[in-house]
Amino acid sequence: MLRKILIANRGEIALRINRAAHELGIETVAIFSEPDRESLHVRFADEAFCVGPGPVARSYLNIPNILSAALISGADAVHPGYGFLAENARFAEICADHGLTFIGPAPDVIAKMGDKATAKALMHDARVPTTPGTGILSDVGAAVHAARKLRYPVMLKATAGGGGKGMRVVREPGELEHAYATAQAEAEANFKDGRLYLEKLIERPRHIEVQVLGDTFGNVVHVGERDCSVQKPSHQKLIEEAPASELAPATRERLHDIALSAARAVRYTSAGTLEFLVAGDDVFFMEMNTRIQVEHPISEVVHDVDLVREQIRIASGEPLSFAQQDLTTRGHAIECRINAEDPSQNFAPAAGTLSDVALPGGFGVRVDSHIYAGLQIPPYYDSLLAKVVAHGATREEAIRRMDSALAETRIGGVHTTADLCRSVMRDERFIRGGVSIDFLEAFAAPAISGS
Amino acid sequence: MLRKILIANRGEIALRINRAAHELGIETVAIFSEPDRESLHVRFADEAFCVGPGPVARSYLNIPNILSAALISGADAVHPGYGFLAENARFAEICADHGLTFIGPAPDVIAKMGDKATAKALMHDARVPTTPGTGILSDVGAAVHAARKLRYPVMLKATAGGGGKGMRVVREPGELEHAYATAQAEAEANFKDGRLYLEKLIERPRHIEVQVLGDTFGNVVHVGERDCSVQKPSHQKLIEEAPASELAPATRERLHDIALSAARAVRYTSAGTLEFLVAGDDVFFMEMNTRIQVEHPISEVVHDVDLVREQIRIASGEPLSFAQQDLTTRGHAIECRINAEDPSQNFAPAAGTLSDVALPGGFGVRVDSHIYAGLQIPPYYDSLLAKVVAHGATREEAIRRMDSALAETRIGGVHTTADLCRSVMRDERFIRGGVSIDFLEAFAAPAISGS
Amino acid sequence: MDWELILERARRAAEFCASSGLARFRVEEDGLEIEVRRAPRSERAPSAQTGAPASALPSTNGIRASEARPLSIVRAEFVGIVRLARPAVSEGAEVGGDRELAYVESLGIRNPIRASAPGRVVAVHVSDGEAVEFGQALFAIEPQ
Amino acid sequence: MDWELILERARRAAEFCASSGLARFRVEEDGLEIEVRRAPRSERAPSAQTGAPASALPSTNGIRASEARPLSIVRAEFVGIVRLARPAVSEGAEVGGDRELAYVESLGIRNPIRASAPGRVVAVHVSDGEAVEFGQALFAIEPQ
Repeated sequence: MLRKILIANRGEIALRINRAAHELGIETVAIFSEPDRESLHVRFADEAFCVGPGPVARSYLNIPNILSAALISGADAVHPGYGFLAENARFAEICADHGLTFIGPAPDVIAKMGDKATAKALMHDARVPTTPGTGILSDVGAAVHAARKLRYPVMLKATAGGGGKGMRVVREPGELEHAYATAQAEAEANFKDGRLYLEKLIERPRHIEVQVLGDTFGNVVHVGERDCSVQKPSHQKLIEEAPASELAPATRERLHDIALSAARAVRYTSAGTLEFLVAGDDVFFMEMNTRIQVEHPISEVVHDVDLVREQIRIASGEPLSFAQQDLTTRGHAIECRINAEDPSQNFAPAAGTLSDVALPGGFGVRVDSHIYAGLQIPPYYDSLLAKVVAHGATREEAIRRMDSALAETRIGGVHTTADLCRSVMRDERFIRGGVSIDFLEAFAAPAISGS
Repeated sequence: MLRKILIANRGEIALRINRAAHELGIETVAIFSEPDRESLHVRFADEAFCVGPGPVARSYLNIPNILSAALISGADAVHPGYGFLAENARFAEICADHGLTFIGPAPDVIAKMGDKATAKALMHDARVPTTPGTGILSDVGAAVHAARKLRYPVMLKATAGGGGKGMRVVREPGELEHAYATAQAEAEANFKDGRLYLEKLIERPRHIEVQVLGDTFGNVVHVGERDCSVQKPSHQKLIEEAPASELAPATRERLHDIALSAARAVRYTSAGTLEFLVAGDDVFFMEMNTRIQVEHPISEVVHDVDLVREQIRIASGEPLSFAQQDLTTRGHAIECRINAEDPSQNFAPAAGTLSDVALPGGFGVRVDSHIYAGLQIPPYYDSLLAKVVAHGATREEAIRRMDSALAETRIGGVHTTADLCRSVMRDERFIRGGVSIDFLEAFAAPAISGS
Repeated sequence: MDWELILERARRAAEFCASSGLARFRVEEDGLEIEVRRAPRSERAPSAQTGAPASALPSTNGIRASEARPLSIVRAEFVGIVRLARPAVSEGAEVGGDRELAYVESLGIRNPIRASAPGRVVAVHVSDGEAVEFGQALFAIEPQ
Repeated sequence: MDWELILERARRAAEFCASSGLARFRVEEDGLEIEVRRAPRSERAPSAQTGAPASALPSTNGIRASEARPLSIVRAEFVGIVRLARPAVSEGAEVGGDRELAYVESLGIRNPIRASAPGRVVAVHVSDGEAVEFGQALFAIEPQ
C-alpha cells in the first residue's frame, strides 16, 4: 500500500482524498496557494506546502513546485483530484519520471481520451456507438462541407474541450462561420488548442454517464450510471442522480455493457467515467473522463463503494475489493451542487466572505464541503461550496429528503444555487423524471436571464 | 397521516424531528426559550413560538404554554424528542385530553416503565431476567437489611432516576448510610421523588440495549442492539456502537428475544429501548426508555430504517413499514457525542459562544447537529453539540473513519469531548472491543481528574 | 452584571473620553463590552459647545438617549390568543396602573394584561384575536 | 480586572496615542481588549493637545519598528531545500544588492536567492538544508 500521498488539489475534493487516505492509514501532504492558507484541506493534512500565489497557473498548476513538495515530503504518490492537473497526461508522466505514483490511469490513456476526436475514433473502432460526426476539421471550409453532409443542426466541439467550453450549436448554414471562429478562439484561450470537430446535434438528449473502475490485474467493473441532465446553460452539471430514472432496463444494461467494453478496450485502470447522450433508446458515446468526478458520491452511496479508496488501492497495485456481482443498488441518491453563483445573473461566480454557514445533516444526508463561516472565497477557483447528497429508498424519498436538506442549507455572504436546486426538487417535470439537458434552461429561464 | 406536529424540544433532536416530518409532507411548529430565539430549530420549522425564558421549568417544561402553542397553531400531534417531557406520562395524558396525538407510547406504559422499581417487577413477571434486588426501600434500615442479603457490593438507585443521577455504588456496609442520604437528596432534587431501591452490583458489565418498535396493530420488531459501554463517570453515554462487538451470537439472539417479549408484554407502541447489563453470557434487564434515544442514528444507519419516521407513522395509525425479516445488518456504526464539556474538569459543562465551527462529512459519515459559528451555548440545557456517526463495512473501518472524522471536527470557543473521543478510537482496548462500563474512567483517569 | 454598575462605568468612560480628547473608547472584558463614542461637535448638546467642564459633558449617544423617559413595555407571559379590552385602549390613551388592557386566552383561561404603571399608551403592538408568544410586546406605555 | 486599572491603562494608551501622533491604538491581551482612537484635531479637548513628553513613551516593539526603516524580506519563490551560501551570511552582515545569500534546490535545479537591495542582514529565518515553501521568509534585510 502507498505510504504518503500528495494531494494536488484544494476544496472539498482535497478533503475527500485526505479522508480516504487517512482511513487507509496513509499520510497526506497538502498543497495550497497563498489565499488558501487557512483552508481546511491545509489544516487536516499531515503536512502542507504553499506552492504559489492565487492564480492557478502559478499555484495549483505549478508543476515544479508541486513535484518538489512531493519529493521533499517523501510522498510516494500524487492524487490529482478533478480539474487542475487531473487529466494532464504530461503531469502523470513527469510524476512517473520522478518515481511518484500518479493516482489515475496510465498517461497514454489520459492522452488518448483527453483528445475528444481521438477518443471518439478509438471508441468507434471498439464498436462503441458514437454521435455521427467528423475528425479534426482542417478549416471552416471543411466544416461547411461536413455540416451539409451531417445535416443541420450540428454541434462544433473543441477536441481539447471540457466544461462546455469551445462548444457551439449550429442550426443553420449561415451561423457556421461565426460559430467556428468563436469556438476556435474560446478553445485556443482555454486549452491552447483551437482544433475543432463537428457532430450531429442530438436534440433534447439526456446526459447519462457510467462509472467504471479497472485494476492493474485487468479486472474492470461498472458502478452503475448517473443521470446528469440538470445542467446550467453552459452545460455544467448542477444536479445529478443515481440510478437514472425512467430508463428502459435494456437501455440501462446496454450502457453498462458499452462502458465495460470501452474501458476494457483501453485497458483502463483507476476510476473513470464514460459520458453518453441518450435519446430514447439511442445511446451515443460523448467522452471519457479519466479522473474521479465531482458527482462520484451518489454512486458511492447507492452502491456502498468508496471510489476514492478504490483508486488508491488500485494505484497501490491491489486488486479491486469487489467483483461486479457483489454490487447491489440500494435506493436512489441525488446530488445538488451548492455553488457560489448567482443564478439570476447567468450563474456569475460570486466571490466574498461566507457568513452564517449551516449545512444539513441527519439520516440519509451526506455533505462534502470545505466551507465554514468566515471563509473567504477567492476569485481564482471554481465556485463549488458544498455537495449535498440525499439518499432514499426510492427516488421520491430522495427528492423529499433533498428538499428538506436544502431548506437547512444556509450560506450567507454570497449568492448560491441552493434555492434554485430547491425549486427543481419541487418541479413537477423533475419529479416525474427523465428530463433532458435543456431542462434547467427552460425551467429557470426567468431567473437565469435576470428578469 | 398527521398534518402538523409541534416539536416540544430543541437542539439536534428538534432538527431531526423537523426533517422526518417535512419528508413526510407534515408541517412543523417549533417552540423555543428566549435564549434559543436564533436556533436552527426555530429557523427551519414552519412556525415557532417562544414559550418562556431560559430555565427549562419555565420554557421547555412549560406545559400550558407548549399546549397552547400546539392548539393555536392547529397542530394535531406533539413529538417530545428525548429529555424534557419525553417520559412525562402526565404530559402525554394532557395531550390526549386536548385532542393532540402524543408521539410515543401510551401514558400508562410511560408511567409503568418510568418507575424503575415498578418496571423491574413487571419485567420480572414477564420472565425477563433482572438484576437481583429489592422493591422500593422504606428507609435506610431496610436498605441495610437488604444489602446484607444481596451481599456487597450493591447499587442504590432512584426509582425515578435517569442519566446516572440518584445512583450510588456501595461496596461496604459502612458506606451505606451516607450513600443513602446523598442518593436520596440527589433524587429529590432532580426528580422530586426521593424513593430508592437496591440492586446487586454487577461488576464490570457492559451496557447493551435493544431498540424496539411497536405499532398499534400489535406488530413488534427489534432493530438490533447498541453497545453503550463507553460512559462518563456519571454513567452518561459518550460513545455508542451498533451492533455490539465481541458478543456471542446466542447472547445477542437472547437479548433480541427478551426485548421483543418485554415490549409485547406491555403492548408497546412507538420506539423504545430496553437497556441491559451484560456480564459474559449473563443478561440483566435494567430499564426501558419509552422514547427515541440520543444514539438512535447508529441503529438507523446499520439497518437502513428511519426510526423517527416510524414513530410518526405509528402515531398516525399506520402499520410498521417493514417486518422483522426485512431487516438486515449492514456493517458497523459508531457514534461519538461531541459535548460542550471539559473532560479534564470531570466533564464540567462549558457555556460560551462557538467560534470556528467545522463539522466532518463525506462517505459513511453522518452528522446530527444544530450548531454553527457564533451560536451562544446557553447554560440551561444539555451540553450536546453534535453527534458524529461513522459507518463502515467493518468495525475497524468504522473506527478509522471516526478517527478521521473527529480530526476534522473543529469547534472553537468551548472545550469539547472530541479529542477524548479521538483518543478512544486509537486505544487498543477499545479497538479490541467489548469494553465494560468502567472503561472510560480507567482510560481517561488522568484527564478526568484534571491532573 | 448589575446595570447600575455598567452605567457607572460608561459614565466614567465618557468622562475619560472627553477629557483625553478621544473620539472613541472601547473596553471588552469577560464578555462585557463597553464602547463610547463622542458625538460630532455639531450634534452635541449646547452645554458642550459652550465649553463646559469636561466632567459635565453628556458626551455619548447612550447618555443622550437616557434623557428621554424610558418606555414601559407590557409583554405577554402566556402563549395564547390576545383579546383587547372593550372599549379598546388606543394610542394616546391615559391609563391607570391597574387598568386591564387586554387578556391572553390560553387553554381556556383568561390571563389579564395590565399596565405596569400609570401613563400614556404610545403603541398598541397587537390586534384583537392575534396569537401571541411568550415575551411578545403588546403595549408600550410612557410612564407619567 | 479592576476597572481602575483598566482606566489607568487606557489613560496611558491615550497619552501614548497623542504623543506619537497615532490615530488609533488597540491592545488585546488575555481577554482584555483596549482600543483608543483620537478625535480629529478640531474636536480635541485642550488637555489632550498638550501631549506628554516623549520620554514618557512606553517602549514597545511596535514603536521601535515604526521608527525604523521598513525591512526588506527575501522570500522563497520555489518549493525546495534551502542551501545557505558559504561562507554563510550571518545576522549583522552587510550585503550588496546582488549578493547570493543562498539557493533553493528544487527538482535538482539551483535557484539563487539574492538580496533585493544592499543593506544589513537583520535576520536569517532558515537553516541550511531546511525545506521551504513558496513565499517563505528567508532573510530580513535593513536597506542602507
